[in-house]
Amino acid sequence: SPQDFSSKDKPIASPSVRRRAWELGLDLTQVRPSGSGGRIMHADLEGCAPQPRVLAGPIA
Amino acid sequence: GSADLSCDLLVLGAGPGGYSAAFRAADLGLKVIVVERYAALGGVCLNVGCIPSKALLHVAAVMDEVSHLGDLGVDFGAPSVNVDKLRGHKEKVISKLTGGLAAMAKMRKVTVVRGYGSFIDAHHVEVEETSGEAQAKTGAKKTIHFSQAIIAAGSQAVRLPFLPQDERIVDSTGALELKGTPKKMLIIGGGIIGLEMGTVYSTLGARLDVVEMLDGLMQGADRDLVKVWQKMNAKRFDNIMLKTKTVGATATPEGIKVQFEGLDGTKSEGLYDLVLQAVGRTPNGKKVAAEKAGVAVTDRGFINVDVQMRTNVPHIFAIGDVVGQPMLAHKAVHEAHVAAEVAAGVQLGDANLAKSQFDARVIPSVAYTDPEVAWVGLTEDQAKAQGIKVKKGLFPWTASGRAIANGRDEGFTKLLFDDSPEAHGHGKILGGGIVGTHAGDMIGEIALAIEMGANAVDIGKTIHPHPTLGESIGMAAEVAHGSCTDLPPTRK
Amino acid sequence: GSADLSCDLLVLGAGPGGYSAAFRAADLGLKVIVVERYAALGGVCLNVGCIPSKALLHVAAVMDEVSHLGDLGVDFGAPSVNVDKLRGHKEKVISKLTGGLAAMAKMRKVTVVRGYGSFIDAHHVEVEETSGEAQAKTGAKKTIHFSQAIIAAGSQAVRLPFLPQDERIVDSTGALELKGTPKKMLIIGGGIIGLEMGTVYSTLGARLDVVEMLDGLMQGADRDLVKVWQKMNAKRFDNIMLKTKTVGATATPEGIKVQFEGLDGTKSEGLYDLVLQAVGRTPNGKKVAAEKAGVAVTDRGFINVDVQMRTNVPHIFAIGDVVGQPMLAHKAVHEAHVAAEVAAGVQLGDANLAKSQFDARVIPSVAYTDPEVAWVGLTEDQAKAQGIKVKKGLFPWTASGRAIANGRDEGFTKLLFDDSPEAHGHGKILGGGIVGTHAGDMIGEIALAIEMGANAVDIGKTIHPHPTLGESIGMAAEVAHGSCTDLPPTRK
Ligand SMILES: Cc1cc2nc3c(=O)[nH]c(=O)nc-3n(C[C@H](O)[C@H](O)[C@H](O)COP(=O)(O)OP(=O)(O)OC[C@H]3O[C@@H](n4cnc5c(N)ncnc54)[C@H](O)[C@@H]3O)c2cc1C
Ligand SMILES: Cc1cc2nc3c(=O)[nH]c(=O)nc-3n(C[C@H](O)[C@H](O)[C@H](O)COP(=O)(O)OP(=O)(O)OC[C@H]3O[C@@H](n4cnc5c(N)ncnc54)[C@H](O)[C@@H]3O)c2cc1C
Repeated sequence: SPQDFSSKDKPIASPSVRRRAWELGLDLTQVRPSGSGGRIMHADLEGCAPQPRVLAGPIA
Repeated sequence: GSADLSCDLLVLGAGPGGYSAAFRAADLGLKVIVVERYAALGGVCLNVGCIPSKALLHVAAVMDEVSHLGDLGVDFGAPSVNVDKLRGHKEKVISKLTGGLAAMAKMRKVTVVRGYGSFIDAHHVEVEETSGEAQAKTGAKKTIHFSQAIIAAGSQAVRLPFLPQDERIVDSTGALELKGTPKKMLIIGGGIIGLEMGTVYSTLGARLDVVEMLDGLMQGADRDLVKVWQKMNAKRFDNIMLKTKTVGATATPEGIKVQFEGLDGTKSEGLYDLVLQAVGRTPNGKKVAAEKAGVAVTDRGFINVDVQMRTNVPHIFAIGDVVGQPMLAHKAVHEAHVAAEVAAGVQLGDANLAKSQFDARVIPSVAYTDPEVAWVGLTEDQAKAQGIKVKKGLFPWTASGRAIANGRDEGFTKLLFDDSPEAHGHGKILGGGIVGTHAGDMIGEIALAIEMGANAVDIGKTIHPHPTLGESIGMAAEVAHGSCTDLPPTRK
Repeated sequence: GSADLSCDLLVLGAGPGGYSAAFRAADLGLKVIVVERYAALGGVCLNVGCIPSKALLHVAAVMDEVSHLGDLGVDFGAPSVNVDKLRGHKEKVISKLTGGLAAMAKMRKVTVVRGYGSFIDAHHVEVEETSGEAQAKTGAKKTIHFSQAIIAAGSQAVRLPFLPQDERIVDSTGALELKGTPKKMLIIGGGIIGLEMGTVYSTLGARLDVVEMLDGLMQGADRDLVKVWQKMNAKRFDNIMLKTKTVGATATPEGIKVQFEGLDGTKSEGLYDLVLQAVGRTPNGKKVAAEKAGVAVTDRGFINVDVQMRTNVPHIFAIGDVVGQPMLAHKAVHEAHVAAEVAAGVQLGDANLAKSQFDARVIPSVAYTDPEVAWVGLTEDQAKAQGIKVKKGLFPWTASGRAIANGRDEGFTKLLFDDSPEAHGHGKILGGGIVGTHAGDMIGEIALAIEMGANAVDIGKTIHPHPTLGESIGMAAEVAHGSCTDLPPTRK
């Protein structure tokens, strides 16, 4: 199932930040969050270097 | 070989997955053909699923509501129910929506080819033309060439092999035909679909039995949510048979005789005017000759995909019920958009679109029973099973002014926050559930909170209007945070 | 001087503001006394406001719903309405809630002193004991010493001076008493309170006139939202008199004769069985002898406060209707928590608590009419007036499967996103509105989205369950983003 119940281990980032990160080829675990509660904000993505990133495996 | 038609993107199946993918791809500039065996677009959801069931459930909910209104000073007598007219209402709702889909397909210049589609190879589908209300084949055939394809063939109800062929034994599609109102109805399978249909028939006058192999109804939801539903609905049921298998059935003039066997070996029997099989749905993956295109299909008929909804053949995608659980329309639609975007991105050379992926953290579930039961993300049962430490905020609707004003204070709203040491007491929300009227309309806020990574302060400090049922979400967050003043103080 | 009682925190008034502040402060460890002139806690909201109005509106909504159910095949005859029983239901709802408040005050060891409170100086309040159903003074007096105080004295209905004293002329409190069902009712003032009460009386059989000085009903909400409500409710009204003043009235045996004058000078007259004055509420700031404590009160009776809810006298706070618009219970509660936290922080030396401040971005508004109208944050009218560039996403419920299934597709959901150049097309949500059934239960999601700084992708990519009315929020975001596939394509 694509539901991600274990997301507690994931960086805190909204859908649009996540989307922008993958467009930029960024790994969110490598981005330093500036938002309250450790949230990664759009501005945090600026100037980050893209990392080689693998798409996750099969989800279904 | 030569093809009769050609397109950038072929979409096989016009359910919520298929039409959403086709429309999105067309909007992005692709030439799209949709192949659908039935006359109406919309698939299971619009024609024999989500929509007709809710049209009937709404009427049932109002009827149930009215039956309590006498206590409040407004006395309606017993209603006269015209089942034909009720069925007509349901049909009107469906055709309004399917008519809308057909019109929108036209506006988008999406070509709809009516017929049964099967892959011939990795770039061709053969369509056996169908006509009429169902899927009768005319004998005519067409070949369509595609650059990319999306398989959105959906699923169908599982049929128990030992049940006899009899018009008093139906699946959800048969039940939605609403041929009459049975006195005594058996629901095989205590999942959402069976319980929704049971609600409708029981409000129309049927007494219900339900038989379920597992140890509780409405699996997937936390037991505390289900308990509230069950208490409110106990009066509909004569027997709730848990941990029990249906082992045989015979059609007799008096009714369908059904045999049960408990996991503990006890045997029993019942006689029913209507038997609804609602034991699950099976994907249609094996019915499209996917192997001819090189697409792998699992033994159970599912098609595996990656986060971009690609099958093992990179230019062929699959979405919706055919790719796996949860089999829900809103999952299909979101997957559809991803597949369409990736396909368009590849075809049009748009790198950002081509990177699209399905990345929602959570997919909400709703049982549109009365009360509704809705949940999203982590459940308490899962937290326990997975050893995830959570802080719970639970707001009982007995303290909700609106629920009391509505005479419906049986519900509650519950939120679960990350309580791991790393969260330092500010953990973000991981899941939530609501049981009560309008639960399904409000669970979206909890889904948004999860996607945004909100914590209890974020939600609790968001001002929700008073007096609403929706404010129970803010209150539940305050409970987790320890700042709720609409409940008794927590013991220190 | 010597005092009969002493406390850390005195709260003057036990409405939503007062009791929430008292409870929060007690939970944080303060010794709290609440002074309230009436027997029941809960203030306007619970006793003669939010709650009783919604208890009646709910019954009205079900009655209206039932009147359409015949078209769907379920025919209830006309109901027999027992107004005494209906009033009894409303009373039961109120006492359930006020009883709960009294119990919770006890559990928290909050002392409730019944009586009319006035400041004597900056650390003392004198309470003239009251008794009975209303606020009759017994003559007994008590003096209470406090370290800090919160003024939560609320507001009361404005009374038009030229209206005669007659029991057929009422304010909202009188209308909620539901003494009978008039044939012909006038509502003076086309705001939410008047229109809610009008809805109840019209469903019970009254024909309505409404007179409003401004150029539209339900001021504050965008006109497109109001238009939908107005179209659905046109049948309730004989006359909607806009830009019109009520200039006089005389009580006659046949009814109340009321004179109107349009802004253009045209004069007219009407005869009514019941006249509801709903022209606004005025704060009770001038009635607590605040000046004796050194607290400044404006000419109109408001008490100005800072973001920590402090008046000009730093140890005296004010919250709720008495501090300003919007006069809404949920605003009062959130302000109450801030004041209580600051007071407790100061008293207990907790620096973090003492820093608490009211910093919600938005406060939602809801008209609990049928359909409901709800809005939060920036409106389109405001955006236009202030020159703020917004991108609008509007999802009409004619495309919502659930709304159609419910037979209620008149509504729509609209979101406004920042479209300034600096937003680079990813602007945050600034506001939103919903008109339709359950609107009030769903507007909280939009408030949360605004507080979290969500943009159209955040909301649109959050999976909302299908088929719900709530998914219209996700769809509206998709419309703004250009990715909605449940509507016709946007022309390019
Ligand atoms: C009674 C009932 C109630 C439900 N209620 C809800 C609900 O409230 N909410 C919710 O989210 N989900 C609900 N569901 C589930 C929902 O209907 C499905 O998840 C959804 O329809 C899946 O969409 P899909 O596009 O994957 O497939 P489907 O809707 O199954 O559509 C597949 C389409 O493909 C066509 N097709 C298949 N094979 C071929 C072929 N070879 N050639 C041509 N055409 C083909 C089919 O005719 C069909 O139109 C309900 C289901 C049922 C049965
Ligand atoms: C008909 C109607 C419907 C409404 N519906 C809604 C709604 O749906 N949603 C919403 O958010 N708001 C609604 N409101 C507004 C809402 O009731 C007020 O915003 C809310 O009650 C304000 O709370 P408060 O604590 O500031 O003051 P109040 O509720 O006015 O409470 C003030 C309390 O202080 C007491 N008091 C005042 N002076 C003294 C004194 N000197 N000594 C002792 N006691 C004193 C009063 O008796 C009262 O109990 C409605 C109002 C009306 C009239």
